[in-house]
Amino acid sequence: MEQAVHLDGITKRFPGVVANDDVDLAVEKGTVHALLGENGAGKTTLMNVLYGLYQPTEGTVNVHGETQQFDSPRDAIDEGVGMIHQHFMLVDPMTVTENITLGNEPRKWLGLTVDSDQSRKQVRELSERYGFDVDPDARIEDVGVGVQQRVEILKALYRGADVLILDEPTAVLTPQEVDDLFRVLEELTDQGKTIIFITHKLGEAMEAADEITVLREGKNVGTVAADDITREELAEMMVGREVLLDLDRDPAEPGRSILDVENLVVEDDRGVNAVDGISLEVRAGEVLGIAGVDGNGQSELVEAITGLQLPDEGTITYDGVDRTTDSRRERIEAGLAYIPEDRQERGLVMDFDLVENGLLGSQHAPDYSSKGRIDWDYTRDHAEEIIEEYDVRPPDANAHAKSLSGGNQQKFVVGREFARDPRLVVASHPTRGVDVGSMEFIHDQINALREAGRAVLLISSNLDEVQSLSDRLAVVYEGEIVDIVDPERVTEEQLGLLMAGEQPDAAPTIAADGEGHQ
Amino acid sequence: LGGDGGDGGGDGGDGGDGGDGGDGGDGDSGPAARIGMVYATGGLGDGSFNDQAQTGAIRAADELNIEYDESQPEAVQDFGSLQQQYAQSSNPDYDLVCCIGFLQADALTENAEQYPEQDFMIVDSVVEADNVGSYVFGEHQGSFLIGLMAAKLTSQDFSAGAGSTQSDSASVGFVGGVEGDLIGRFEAGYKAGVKHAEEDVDIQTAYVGDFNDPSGGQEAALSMYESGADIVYHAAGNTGTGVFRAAQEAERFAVGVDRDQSVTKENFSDVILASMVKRVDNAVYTSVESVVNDNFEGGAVNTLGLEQNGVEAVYGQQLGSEIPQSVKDEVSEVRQSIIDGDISVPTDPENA
Amino acid sequence: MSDSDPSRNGDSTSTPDADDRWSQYRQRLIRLGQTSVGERILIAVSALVLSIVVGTVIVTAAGLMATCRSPVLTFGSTTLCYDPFYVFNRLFLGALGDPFAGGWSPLNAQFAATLRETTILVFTGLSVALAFRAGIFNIGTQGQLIIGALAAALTVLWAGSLVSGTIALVLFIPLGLLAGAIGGGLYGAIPGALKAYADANEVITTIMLNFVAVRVTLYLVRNQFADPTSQATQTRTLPVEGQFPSILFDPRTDFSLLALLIALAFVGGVYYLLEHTAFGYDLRTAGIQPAAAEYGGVDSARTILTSLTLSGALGGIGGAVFVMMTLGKFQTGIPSYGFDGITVSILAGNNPIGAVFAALLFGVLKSGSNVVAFATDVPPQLVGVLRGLIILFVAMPEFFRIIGRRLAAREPDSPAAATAGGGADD
Amino acid sequence: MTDDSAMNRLSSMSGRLFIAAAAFLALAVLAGFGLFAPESTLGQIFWVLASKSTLSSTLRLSVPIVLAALGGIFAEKSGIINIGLEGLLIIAAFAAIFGADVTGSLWLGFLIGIVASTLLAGVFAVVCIEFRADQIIAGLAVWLIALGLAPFASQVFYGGPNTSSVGTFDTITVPTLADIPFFGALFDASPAVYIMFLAVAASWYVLNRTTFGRWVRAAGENPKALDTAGVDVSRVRYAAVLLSGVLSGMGGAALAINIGQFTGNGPTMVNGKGFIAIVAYLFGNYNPVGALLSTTLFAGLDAVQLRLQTADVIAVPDSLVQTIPFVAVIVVLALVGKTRLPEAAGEHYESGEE
Ligand SMILES: Nc1ncnc2c1ncn2[C@@H]1O[C@H](COP(=O)(O)OP(=O)(O)OP(=O)(O)O)[C@@H](O)[C@H]1O
Ligand SMILES: Nc1ncnc2c1ncn2[C@@H]1O[C@H](COP(=O)(O)OP(=O)(O)OP(=O)(O)O)[C@@H](O)[C@H]1O
Ligand SMILES: [Mg+2]
Ligand SMILES: [Mg+2]
Repeated sequence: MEQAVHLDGITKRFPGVVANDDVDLAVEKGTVHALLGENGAGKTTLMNVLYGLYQPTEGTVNVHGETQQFDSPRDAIDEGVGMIHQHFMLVDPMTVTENITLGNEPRKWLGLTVDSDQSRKQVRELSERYGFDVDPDARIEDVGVGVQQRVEILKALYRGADVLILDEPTAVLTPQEVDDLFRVLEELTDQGKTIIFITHKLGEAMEAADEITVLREGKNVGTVAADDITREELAEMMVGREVLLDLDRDPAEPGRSILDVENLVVEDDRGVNAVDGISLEVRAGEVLGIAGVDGNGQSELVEAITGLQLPDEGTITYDGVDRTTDSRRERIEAGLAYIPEDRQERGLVMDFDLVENGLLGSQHAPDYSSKGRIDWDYTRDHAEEIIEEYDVRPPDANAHAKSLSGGNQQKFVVGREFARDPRLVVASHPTRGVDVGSMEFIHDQINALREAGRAVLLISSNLDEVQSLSDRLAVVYEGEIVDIVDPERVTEEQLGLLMAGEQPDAAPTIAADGEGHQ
Repeated sequence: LGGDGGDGGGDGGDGGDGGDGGDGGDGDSGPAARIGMVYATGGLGDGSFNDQAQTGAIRAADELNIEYDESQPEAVQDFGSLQQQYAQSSNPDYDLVCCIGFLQADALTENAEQYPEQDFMIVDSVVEADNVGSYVFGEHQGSFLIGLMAAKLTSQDFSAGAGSTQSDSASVGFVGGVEGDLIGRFEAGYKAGVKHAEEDVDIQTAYVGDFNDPSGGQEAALSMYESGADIVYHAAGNTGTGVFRAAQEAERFAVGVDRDQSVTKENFSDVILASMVKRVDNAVYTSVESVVNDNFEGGAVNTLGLEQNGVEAVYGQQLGSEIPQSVKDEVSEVRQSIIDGDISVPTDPENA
Repeated sequence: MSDSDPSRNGDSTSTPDADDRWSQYRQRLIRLGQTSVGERILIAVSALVLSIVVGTVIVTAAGLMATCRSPVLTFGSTTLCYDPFYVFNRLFLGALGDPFAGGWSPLNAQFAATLRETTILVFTGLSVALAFRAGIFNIGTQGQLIIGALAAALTVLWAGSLVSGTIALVLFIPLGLLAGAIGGGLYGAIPGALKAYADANEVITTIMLNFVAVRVTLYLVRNQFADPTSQATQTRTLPVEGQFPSILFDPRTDFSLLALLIALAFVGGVYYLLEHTAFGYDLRTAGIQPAAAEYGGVDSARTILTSLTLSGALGGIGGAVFVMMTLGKFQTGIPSYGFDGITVSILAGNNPIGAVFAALLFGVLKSGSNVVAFATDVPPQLVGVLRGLIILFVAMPEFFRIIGRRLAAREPDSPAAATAGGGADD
Repeated sequence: MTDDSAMNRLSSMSGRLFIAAAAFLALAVLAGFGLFAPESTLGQIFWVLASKSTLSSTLRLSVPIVLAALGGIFAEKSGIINIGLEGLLIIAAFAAIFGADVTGSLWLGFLIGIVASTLLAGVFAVVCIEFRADQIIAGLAVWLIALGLAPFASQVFYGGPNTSSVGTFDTITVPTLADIPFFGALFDASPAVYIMFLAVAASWYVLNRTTFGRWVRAAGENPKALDTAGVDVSRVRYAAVLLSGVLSGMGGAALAINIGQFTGNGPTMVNGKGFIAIVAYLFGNYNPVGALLSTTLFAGLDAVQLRLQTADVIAVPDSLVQTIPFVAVIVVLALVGKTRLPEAAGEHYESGEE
């Protein structure tokens, strides 16, 4: 079969870092190829080289059998290589059509005017051809990430891409969206396109890819057929040691109620009840998981609990104290730790170094500041402890948050929040973008908190994660809790139905107060 | 580019090289006197007292064989140090420092005391010190005559140059720059003059809030012309340019200020009936002359009103000849009455 | 997101080695804030030199075009009216009081004038910088300064009518500063509240409030608090106890070392506030990434309001110092210290310590321009052009970095200035 | 995140609607007084508002502000905050008069004004795009340089900061239409006013209907998206900044030719109009039509303010009457609320980063 892409001996050096070290990679035309590796293994860099964003220090890039010299993404696009970055490159206030045709707009009237009808038609045709479901006139800022990703793919296709690179495409998607995406990928390969995607999720790689290449510390440690390998083997290839993918846990011994939410109603910006009468309780020493398709009120629920948004009705009680209208700061001081959904927007100040970031949320806490004066020495030690304990790389407290890879940023945020010695932890997608090794570590930490009698509210679109970590699992749909089930006994099908708002037969429901299993 | 130092005027080297006008007229003997000019913050080219003051200095240089150096301060706090620089300088030594504008008064009060040996003169304000000659003007008196003329003309059919009066209304206007005592005197005199001539002439006044806003002046004047004003008098510096422009557009008349603006703004001479000229040049010239003649009178307050020809209503170079003699006669009469003290002119618009 | 990728520049313009060094250097600098102090100074100096070069060209060209009675140079029928070297000599050395002329004392009058301007610019620079660090572009320092100035003048005049003597001596200056701070602070709180609670863009509101301040103070002074003995629209003169004592310097210079020391104390205070207090941390976080600040428990509305109030207070204190040190009264037509504060702050990278040096540079330019006006025929606007050029060149560090890199890459054989002049123009 | 912006649009919309309704209501009340009690204060205010001369005045005052604001929109939409509009106006105002004086033709002068402003905008563009200057500080520098250079050049050529006078454009009067009450002012105006309306329409069209406009918006919102779409971000930004020079140049030239002279004392005859222009386009939410409307609000209040002074309608001191336009803008803004800056405005963009 024809090779769509052949990277030959690629080395990419950054000051002080060898991001890629003599990497060979061959991808056959019409196949899906997964790229796996720990955070910082060099996956993104390698793909940026293929896409012309970086020039390799050594080695050559071959596309469709020809050696290429890509000086910029434009050259790569011209040769049919398209890349969908993890942070989408879309113009938010513009429509889907405008984004897709940007730079190649059909014109009319001597080329003076954009031919919008023609653009819309082309976009509609294109999305129909690949079975996409997008509204050409929707604004990007008004559509969800899943749609945005499809727009990105359409953009590449519109410009004639045969080779599509996707950097961690599933990290932000719901299980449904992931399924949709994989269907699209299949459609694309059927039509002769070649796909390379980066992921941290072993299951996905095995499910969607034909071949899998694993990078470790910038080197290619092997390319395997997806059918010939187990998850454990893959994990070991990535990390270089054995990884425990399943956790052994003692049964929960829930204590007193730490978080008590009653009849909570939260309106979203449009005035719609995003959270529509949710009541839940998290007790000391237990993990309550929240599963659901993104956009069913999880964000608003979390924001109301953590104090970023005031609820419109209902009460929120921490440890017996009504904190419905408490400010964010008061809640932090009451022992709340919160791993936010968006680490780059909320969790970290990207232009601060890690010392300063380690202080975020604690700047008024007694150990860190007294009489308004910050104790920087203490704060620095604190950051260094997080870095060491959570293996943040590079291990440099003076590094700016923005210079860290996403996974390392996440580890730092998790470390900081867990170090608060909280009574209540709200963890929103705590392992998003984190490699398996670190994921394992974060999972261990969550368990340790549980064991130490803390209450944990865990929200994740990763079903494996919520199932394996939670003691009880609440499924939300359209702002309401459809059911609270036993995560160990619930099946994937049952979960799927619940998340679609239906009540399957024989779901292992448990009483809302969390008293024992049914 | 080589010739630094030595080339210039021979007095390179240390600090106070008075690079200015001084070096030019090097005659055989030294100059009769050396003068320092500290202008008002508007700077030269304001078409107003700074330029007028400079005219006086130039005339003195030509006629009295003196030399002068000049400085254009940027802000109030610079007045003091510039006055000091001239006062301190011994190479050259300044025989007189001319301080143009009332804002210099406070700084000069201090400096006059600090440098008792230095002679100063100040325009537009009174500083009570033995080494300071003060020159103040009767702006209100001159404005009174302008008001008189305007009232007379608006009450009759009159056309000249590019403008004409409307027969059906008797209305005149005044555009000020920024409210303040000095501009208030123009307004007060003008209003009183109008009322003196014709009780029922309507007077519109507006302040643009700025001395450098010709567009604002234009709009203010236009709105006056549109509500029937035939003649608009301005005391607004550069803002006045807009008043003239408006007069041309509305085909009415305007009156200039400080200098004969039918000459200095020749393009507008077809609408400028007259100008209320303030002879700051005379003040400068006279004071310089007294220094040259060694009869400088420190401590004197020279009020330059109509009597001293310190202010004058000067008819426009193009339109002046067309103003009816009867009006001119009346202006002359009233001028005499003011000089004789028969008419007293208010200085505060509230009393006008 | 990051503002440069060293590797790419390196690939095309210089050897990996130099590039390596450069990136490491830059990494270090990034940590120190935007750029390091050393680099900043280097760039400022280069900018100064370059603007002098360009300024020389302009002065010479203008000197050739202008007609004058006494040219400094004549060749044939062409005359050169202005001597560029002398212009710069006066501008810089003059502002310092001619340090090389012999018998120089730092207490000379011209240097005092320089420091006098510097003192007030430090306050306005701090005012703008503080707001900037909170993510707020306070163009309204000018208005806040005006209101603060009037508040200080009126308060001290009022106090002067009640007490005098020793009490007045210790009391009036702190009282005036406090009044200025309150006046300016409240005036800053208006756009602050509008931004915090009504989402009103502070650029618009502060520009508008500047105009309002000018007119309202004009009204107040003219109609309520006028000095009946003066032609100028001003208040009466403050009692001597309410005016800054000139320490060491000649009292005629209207400069007080005490005021400068107070300004420096405020620099330290603002620095401490920003870098060492929890509130400063809140403020910086809110300025740089509001969503993260909110997450970190920062009440953004309150931070905005507080920051603009503090910023206004600093501007107001600047106004109080202007009244109590420079003028001795309030007078309408306050110079544009507030606008200069914007340039001072940006020049200093919004760093309070840097603001001292930026303010000093501006003090030199301001007072030097008077010396130039005194000593030469050059129209005063020219100094304005030079000031603009200096700012322009300081604003483009990258230009000097590119040159620096070229010099490092090639052998240092080609003169940088020649490339520089050409580059800026096309 | 996603709903945020929709909501913002909605809420700012409702703010604007509210203001429109309030303004309409106020006008109706005033009209009532105007018709039934023309001598009352409110009645007089109505007739001041409804006069044709107020509208003419408003339009004339608007010309430089609107044109500079359009320039500001293009630059800022493309990601370059051009705070130097004031400087562009100044340089154009001088160059236009100088050019008209030298060539003897007002229209050539107008062109020369545009050229001068465009050149200065070009320098600004190079400094910002090539040399990554801080845009705010470079913009301030442009202002300061022009503020010095124009009067200085005037000094050199005319011996003072004020130039000599050249002529002014004749007004173009559309027969009959010019006689309509109030709106007649639209058909009896200087060419500059018509140019302003054309420029607003053209700018709106370019921004919203052409590829270039689309690229400009993308360059300001997400330059990387544009870059990876194969469009050279720098070139788009250069074009936008130069365009801001052209538009501001028209504004400055029109301002000066309206008076027939450049006056360069103090803040020069431009006197802050460039800064008001920034206010206008922020207020108008980067929409050319919005900028036009917000300018006419401001300029209209300015015109009314002068008329209230001259007609002595209300017994408030002049310096307080002068604050009306400024206070009104603040009040209206407080009701309208947020203006959203383009995402990447003020940030340098280097192709191929990260
Ligand atoms: N522009 C750059 N300058 C310096 N170092 C870089 C640059 N880009 C990447 N690196 C470094 O190269 C290494 C590989 O980074 P890369 O982003 O390719 O990792 P990754 O495999 O995509 O990680 P993750 O799973 O977290 O996305 C890291 O150590 C990173 O810090
Ligand atoms: N200026 C820089 N200096 C050093 N390293 C950098 C710089 N810019 C980017 N990097 C590195 O480049 C890599 C890629 O950055 P990018 O923002 O694409 O993160 P990412 O790996 O895709 O993040 P995520 O885990 O969210 O996928 C990161 O690993 C980061 O360390
Ligand atoms: Mg990556
Ligand atoms: Mg990653």
